[in-house]
Amino acid sequence: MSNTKTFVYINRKAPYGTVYALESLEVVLIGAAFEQNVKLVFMDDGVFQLTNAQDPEGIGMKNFSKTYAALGDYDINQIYIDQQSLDDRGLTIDDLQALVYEDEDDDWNEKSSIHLVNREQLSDIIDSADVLLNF
Amino acid sequence: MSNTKTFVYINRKAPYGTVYALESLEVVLIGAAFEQNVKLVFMDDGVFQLTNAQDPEGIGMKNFSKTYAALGDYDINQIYIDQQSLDDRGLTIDDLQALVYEDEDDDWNEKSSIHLVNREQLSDIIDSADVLLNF
Amino acid sequence: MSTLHTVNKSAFERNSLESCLSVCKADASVLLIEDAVVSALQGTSVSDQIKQATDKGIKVFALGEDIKARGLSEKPLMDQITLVDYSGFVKLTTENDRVQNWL
Amino acid sequence: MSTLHTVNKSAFERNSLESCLSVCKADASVLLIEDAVVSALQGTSVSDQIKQATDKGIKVFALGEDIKARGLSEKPLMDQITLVDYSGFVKLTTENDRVQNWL
Amino acid sequence: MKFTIQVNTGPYTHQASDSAYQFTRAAIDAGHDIHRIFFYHDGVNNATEYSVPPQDDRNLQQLWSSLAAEHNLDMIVCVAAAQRRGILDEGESKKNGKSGVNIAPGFQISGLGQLIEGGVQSDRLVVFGD
Amino acid sequence: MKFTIQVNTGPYTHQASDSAYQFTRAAIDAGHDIHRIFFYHDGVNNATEYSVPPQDDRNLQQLWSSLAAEHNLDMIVCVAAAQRRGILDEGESKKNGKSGVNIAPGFQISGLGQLIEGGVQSDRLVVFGD
Repeated sequence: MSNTKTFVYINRKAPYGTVYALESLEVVLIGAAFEQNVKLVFMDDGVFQLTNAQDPEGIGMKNFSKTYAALGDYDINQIYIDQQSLDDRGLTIDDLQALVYEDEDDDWNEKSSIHLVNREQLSDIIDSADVLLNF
Repeated sequence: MSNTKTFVYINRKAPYGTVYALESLEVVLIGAAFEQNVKLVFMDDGVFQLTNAQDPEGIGMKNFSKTYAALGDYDINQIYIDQQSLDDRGLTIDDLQALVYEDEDDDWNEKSSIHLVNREQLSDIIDSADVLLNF
Repeated sequence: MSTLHTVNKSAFERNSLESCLSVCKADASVLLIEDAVVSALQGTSVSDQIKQATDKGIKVFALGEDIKARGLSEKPLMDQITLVDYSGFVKLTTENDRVQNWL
Repeated sequence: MSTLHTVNKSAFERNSLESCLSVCKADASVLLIEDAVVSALQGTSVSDQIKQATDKGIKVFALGEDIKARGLSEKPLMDQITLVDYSGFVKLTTENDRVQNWL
Repeated sequence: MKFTIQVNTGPYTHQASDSAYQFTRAAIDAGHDIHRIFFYHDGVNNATEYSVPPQDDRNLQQLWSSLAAEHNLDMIVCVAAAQRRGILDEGESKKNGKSGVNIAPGFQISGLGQLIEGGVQSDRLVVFGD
Repeated sequence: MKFTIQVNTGPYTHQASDSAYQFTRAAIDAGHDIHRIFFYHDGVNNATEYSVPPQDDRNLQQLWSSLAAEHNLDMIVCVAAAQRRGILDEGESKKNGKSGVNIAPGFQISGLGQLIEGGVQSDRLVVFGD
């Protein structure tokens, strides 16, 4: 385990307006092969990355939002969403995708990967990181 | 005069952090040859473009701020600075370069090109434009 | 002699909508495009800013294609905001006398 | 186990300094670089935000080279802010345990 | 009406280049005249013929080049911005001793004066950028 | 200490590329080890050998290439980002039927895994971007 580090991805931008959401997801998926301890944070406009019913056909782009649902299969199940960012934007957790994983330690029961957090908890998550990636 | 239009340049970014200030100035200087009616607005972080004593040697860039002093020679003498942007940033007009021109209609007396304006005056300037360029 | 203002950045992230509204005349139109469309949702921390503008007579629009892309087409938008598509965007640029793009 | 936060955008233009300070622990350090250095001036609309942070124990630094570039080296900076150069920047990254870059 | 469109960002990173493309198409569909499309700042990167986006993604350079061919559009890449960012036509490549040429069909390198001229000649200037 | 540096913006438009360069030099001067410099997003545009900035301006591509040569730096350009943005090495150029090669000396195209590996192997990851 000496080479296992905690990677924290901080996602702060809305999708489609910039490529960061998409290129962050590409890093997360590639990174999964390295079997590190991975946490994903969505805060500020980053919470829009997880909205239901994205449909960018009218702006000529492809919809990559379905890929988030696959994160659980890659053992990425520590997903933290900043409650205040939702509140400021008139969103609730029901506006976002329900991301789940199957818990191998609990008879493969399906569990939610999503944790709603406040800013104090976010600062704990940041301080738990060995490596912080920002998008 | 049928082909004379009013060009208003709105400068809203600090210099050096992005190239927009420099590339805006390049447009203004090239544009001078077209003998249009030109107005320059500095608002938001754009007011930092005109600070005295810029010295970007330590960040490896060249100092282009001296070029603003040449605007008067290109008959560009309608320069509007947003007072509220200065106030918000702890700046006064004395922190900025004194930009002047020689008034050919008044025995070539040297006059200030700079006008401090409020937001209401800014909206008049925007509405006086045929063409708005944003940097 | 009215002006169309476009804003393309989220008002939660940048000051461009605020700066735009501070210099809008009562006959101006404001069009939210790209990431700025997120500012059109009801009940956000920037709703009051937009309401104050529309109370003054300023018309505020949002680009439907960008709303839809971001998965917000079923969320209620502010009553004060009118949806347009790209052809409506083009029409707004012709119905006003000039375009001010807040980048 | 402290964190160094870097902020590179003007707090007058973006929300990144505000977001940063909202998740800073009392032992954190914040370094203002690039356009963010303009937030270090005295008597601005963001000075209170920075003062509240330093009152909590957070240390705030600004990169001298970027201050100088923008013509602000003779303007008074907030007393709470310490100037560093690039070698000081490197030192801050080693004295803290990790770096969080607010982009 | 006569439009000049200014594009300030490269493809993919910011949506501005996509927005400019969609707007231009809609303006053409509405019967308007596109006097010029001017690529400035990172916008010059729309003109690189070397880009190879994923198969299932849009190819902005090709979209621009096709639109230009179809509607005989005047697409100008600012020479100073192009030099800084590595967009070369035959002449610039030879002049600077570079090994290749990467400007795509339909794009032409010219000066900033073309932007001002676009503003003078057009009824509307619409700018897309970061 | 061992550093990995990530660069997210192209040269000239944003200062981030300059800042990353200055930081890297300062870290080397302080005796630290640069494990890798990883160019992602528009950062891949730092690697274009075709850029010709004005004589009195800095040439960021050359600064990076020289620094790499002098200190034997591992400078990696993300392959997916490079493909989208038109940065080609010999292999990519041939594979995609392009007419030239524009990657500058000292830069190498490789995968995103190199960024993660940098994070795993280094004591610090420092990111410069927009």
